[in-house]
Amino acid sequence: HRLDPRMKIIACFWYVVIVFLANNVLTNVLLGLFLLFLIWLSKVSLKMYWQGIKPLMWVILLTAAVQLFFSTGGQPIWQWHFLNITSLGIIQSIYLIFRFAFIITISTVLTVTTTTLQLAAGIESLLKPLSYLKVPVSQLAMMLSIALRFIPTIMDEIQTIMDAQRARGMDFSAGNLFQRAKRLVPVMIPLFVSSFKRADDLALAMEARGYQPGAPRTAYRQLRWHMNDNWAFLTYVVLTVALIVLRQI
Amino acid sequence: MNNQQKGLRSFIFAALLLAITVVFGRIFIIPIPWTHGNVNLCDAGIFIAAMLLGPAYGGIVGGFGGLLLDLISGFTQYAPFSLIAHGLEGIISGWLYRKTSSKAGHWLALALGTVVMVAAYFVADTIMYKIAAGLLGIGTNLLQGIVGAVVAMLVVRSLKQRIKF
Amino acid sequence: MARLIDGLLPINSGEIYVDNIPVKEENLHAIHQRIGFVFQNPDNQFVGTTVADDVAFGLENHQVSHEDMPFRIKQALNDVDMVPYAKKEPAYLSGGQKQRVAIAGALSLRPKVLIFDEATSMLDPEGRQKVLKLLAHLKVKKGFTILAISHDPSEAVLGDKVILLDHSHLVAYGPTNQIMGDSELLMKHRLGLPFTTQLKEQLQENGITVPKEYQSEEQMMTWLNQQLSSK
Amino acid sequence: MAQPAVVFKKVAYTYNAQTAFSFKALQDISAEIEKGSLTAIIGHTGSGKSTLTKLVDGLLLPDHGSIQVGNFNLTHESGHDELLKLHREVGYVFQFPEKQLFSDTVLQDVEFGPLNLGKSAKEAKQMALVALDTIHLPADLYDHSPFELSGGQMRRVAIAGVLAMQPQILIMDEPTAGLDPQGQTEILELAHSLHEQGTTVILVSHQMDQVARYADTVLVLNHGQLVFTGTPRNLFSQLQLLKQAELEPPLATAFAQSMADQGWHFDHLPLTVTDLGNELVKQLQKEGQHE
Repeated sequence: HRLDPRMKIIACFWYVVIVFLANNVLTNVLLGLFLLFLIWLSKVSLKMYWQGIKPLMWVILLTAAVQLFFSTGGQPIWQWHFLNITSLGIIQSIYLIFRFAFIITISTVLTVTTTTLQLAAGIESLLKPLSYLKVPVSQLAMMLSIALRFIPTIMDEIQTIMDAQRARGMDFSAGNLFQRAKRLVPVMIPLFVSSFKRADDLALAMEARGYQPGAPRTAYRQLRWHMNDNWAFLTYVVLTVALIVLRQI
Repeated sequence: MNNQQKGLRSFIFAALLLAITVVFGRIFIIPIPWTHGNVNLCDAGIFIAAMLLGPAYGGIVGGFGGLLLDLISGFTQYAPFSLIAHGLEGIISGWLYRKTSSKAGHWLALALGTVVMVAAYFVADTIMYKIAAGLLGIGTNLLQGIVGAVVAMLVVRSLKQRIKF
Repeated sequence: MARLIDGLLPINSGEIYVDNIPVKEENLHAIHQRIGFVFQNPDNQFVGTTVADDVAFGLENHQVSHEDMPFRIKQALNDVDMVPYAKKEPAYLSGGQKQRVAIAGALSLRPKVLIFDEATSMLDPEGRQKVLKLLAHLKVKKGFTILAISHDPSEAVLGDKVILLDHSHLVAYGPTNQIMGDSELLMKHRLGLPFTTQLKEQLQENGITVPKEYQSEEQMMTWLNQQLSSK
Repeated sequence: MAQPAVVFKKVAYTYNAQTAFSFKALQDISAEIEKGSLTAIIGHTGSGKSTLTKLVDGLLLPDHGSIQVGNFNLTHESGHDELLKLHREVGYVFQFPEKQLFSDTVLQDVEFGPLNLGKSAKEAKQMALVALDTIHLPADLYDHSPFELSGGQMRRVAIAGVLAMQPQILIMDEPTAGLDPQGQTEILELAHSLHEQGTTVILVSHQMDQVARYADTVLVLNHGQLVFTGTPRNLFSQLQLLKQAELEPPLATAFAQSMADQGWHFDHLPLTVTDLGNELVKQLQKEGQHE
């Protein structure tokens, strides 16, 4: 997947939207095949995708079960008090499982083929039209970029503070949900205090290097829209049209 | 320090809170006994941002924190919904928090922020899947919001004396 | 004081000129361009997500065109010997490497004056040595005016001139060998003594007369050799 | 032979084992740290110093081998409860420890450790007061927010937070980093006096002058391997070994070495300025008497 991150983000959401067009066997098969094609392109093992679905398995099954027992219509097959299973219910819950699987997998395709950095650049670029609504997009983008830059630093910092408090006898894994959450307070306070100091330092350093919020800036990184992106776009148009036609059958 | 410099500092502090919110969502994950689910503390980060920096930055930290968290964790399908759900959470709690100085009022601000977030996810799940999935999400989302609010209140109480704007 | 020079703090009274430009609100952009600032904490001045992006940050602020950037970034990284790291993220760099990137960021804007605000105090000895070597190189080979703030006497002796501040007053200003050899002055202002000055203190206590001005280790050794042979 | 406080037996530790980023931080370390000693652990950045000390406090568990700390025997199977007890025996002062302060007052922060150990409020306060007394903080600051103190004071309060737990073994990871010369001396003198009162002190440092002056034993790590154990005097006479471990000798030693290269004679290389000064005085005066 060597596409422009913008195309990838659009493609991902486009797919999520067209998943709702699927209402019969053919459309589901078509979506499934297309997804398999993308998985093949991504050159990432199927196991990785299964990892994405696994943690949500129980939500999927529970939702499908509710769908199965409570839907009406079609041939009744089994009935007990208010619970009943109908042929339509079975089909609908199978489609529902597919819908979950498709949506989760396409989102995994995006994350495994794109670095966070590219994603952020893509988001920034997709936000650009908002500047016509007087939204300070370039400042938002700067915030996103600083946040991404400091995520690893903050992870390290939390690790160190937690180690230090553990060495002072703190036990982070004891107690119920609320007690455990409260035990994180001695980690959070030093973290916020040092982040505030960090903000102070960074503000000074950025000012010294000529940063003025809202002032025009040039860009070092620029995204390029390639021919491949056009082809991908076209593929999606074809896929969408095919789905609309097939759902009539 | 002049006003412009203070503005820049708040702006960068907000960016760091955004990073913190994402990290909280990734590493402060507490499993809930009796279910297979867990809650994370990203809401604590959002509430703290909303309380310290107000509705605008609260909304940005919430919205983009939720968005980035979903992108990094591989829940891309939720990303646009998180932008709205957590964004509204930050805006509403930040806005109401500034309206009052009473303790009850502050709790109410966070409570309403939580309710809006939970409602937004309910709508999202219902649109994407079925109403059943939406109902299933209410429990964990609500719990996560409440835990986040409690932690945020504790942290902000002592931070207020130390962080001067 | 360094922050006043770069206009990062407002001046209460008096005037400061940098390159004949008065430091005032309306000139700040020009001042920032003429002064490269390197701060103490390597992590709190690294803005970009990668080394190249970080160097680009200043260029973007000063609206250098997109086409000119790659060359200027490469040149600046070359000056600090960090070209192979251009695509690295800061999490993979040591403190000393981050400081060198900060210096590259300053150099890319082609400043006249470089200010180092305790830029080595958080580094390990290896990183510190590299930064100090680079500093000397920039002064001698590239002709920069360098202002280095430090509380480490072993760094203070590297300069040509020393300004000694205590409790916001200027207490001494003069050539390095005069100030850094004056153990009385340094002790009075709660500063550590450079190594050779410490050694001379030790000798003096034992009744050996020593010259008053500061000597580098080499000078001291020559002097000791003379002492020995003259006896 | 005094009883050892810590014994490493064939210890190995790898970060991120089984991933692409795995990194062997320590390999096959066997060593003893004597009870009541002031032992310095030195090595260039990334040599495994901090990993070694984290193992002593059970913050990391070894992949292979075992570490005996007092009555505890730590292996990769050591349990959670055992580690909680270990934290009572071992105090760990992290680098920039002032970054872990969080309470509203100095006293509360220092009480945090004892309270975690299950002490009563009264006992905890007593322990905190003793620790604060050790670090010579003026008593009128006890009720202040720790964030109002100077950098050096904050550092000392954070150290008091560890001392309040009355550890048998105290680990200090570069405790002087970022302090001015005066603050550095204060901290080192504190470490020295604790050592004299019988605490085993483990000092991680990259400042050789400190090591030469304060430590009685040195462990040198290089790329995760132990390359030297012995006295500072012994270590700093082996310039070749230092160079291999990418370490600089103390200033006085280096200075004396270059003088020796120019024909001066030293019976053994001096470690501190005082040593060197005395030696030079002796030689200069001796030469004088010959005339």
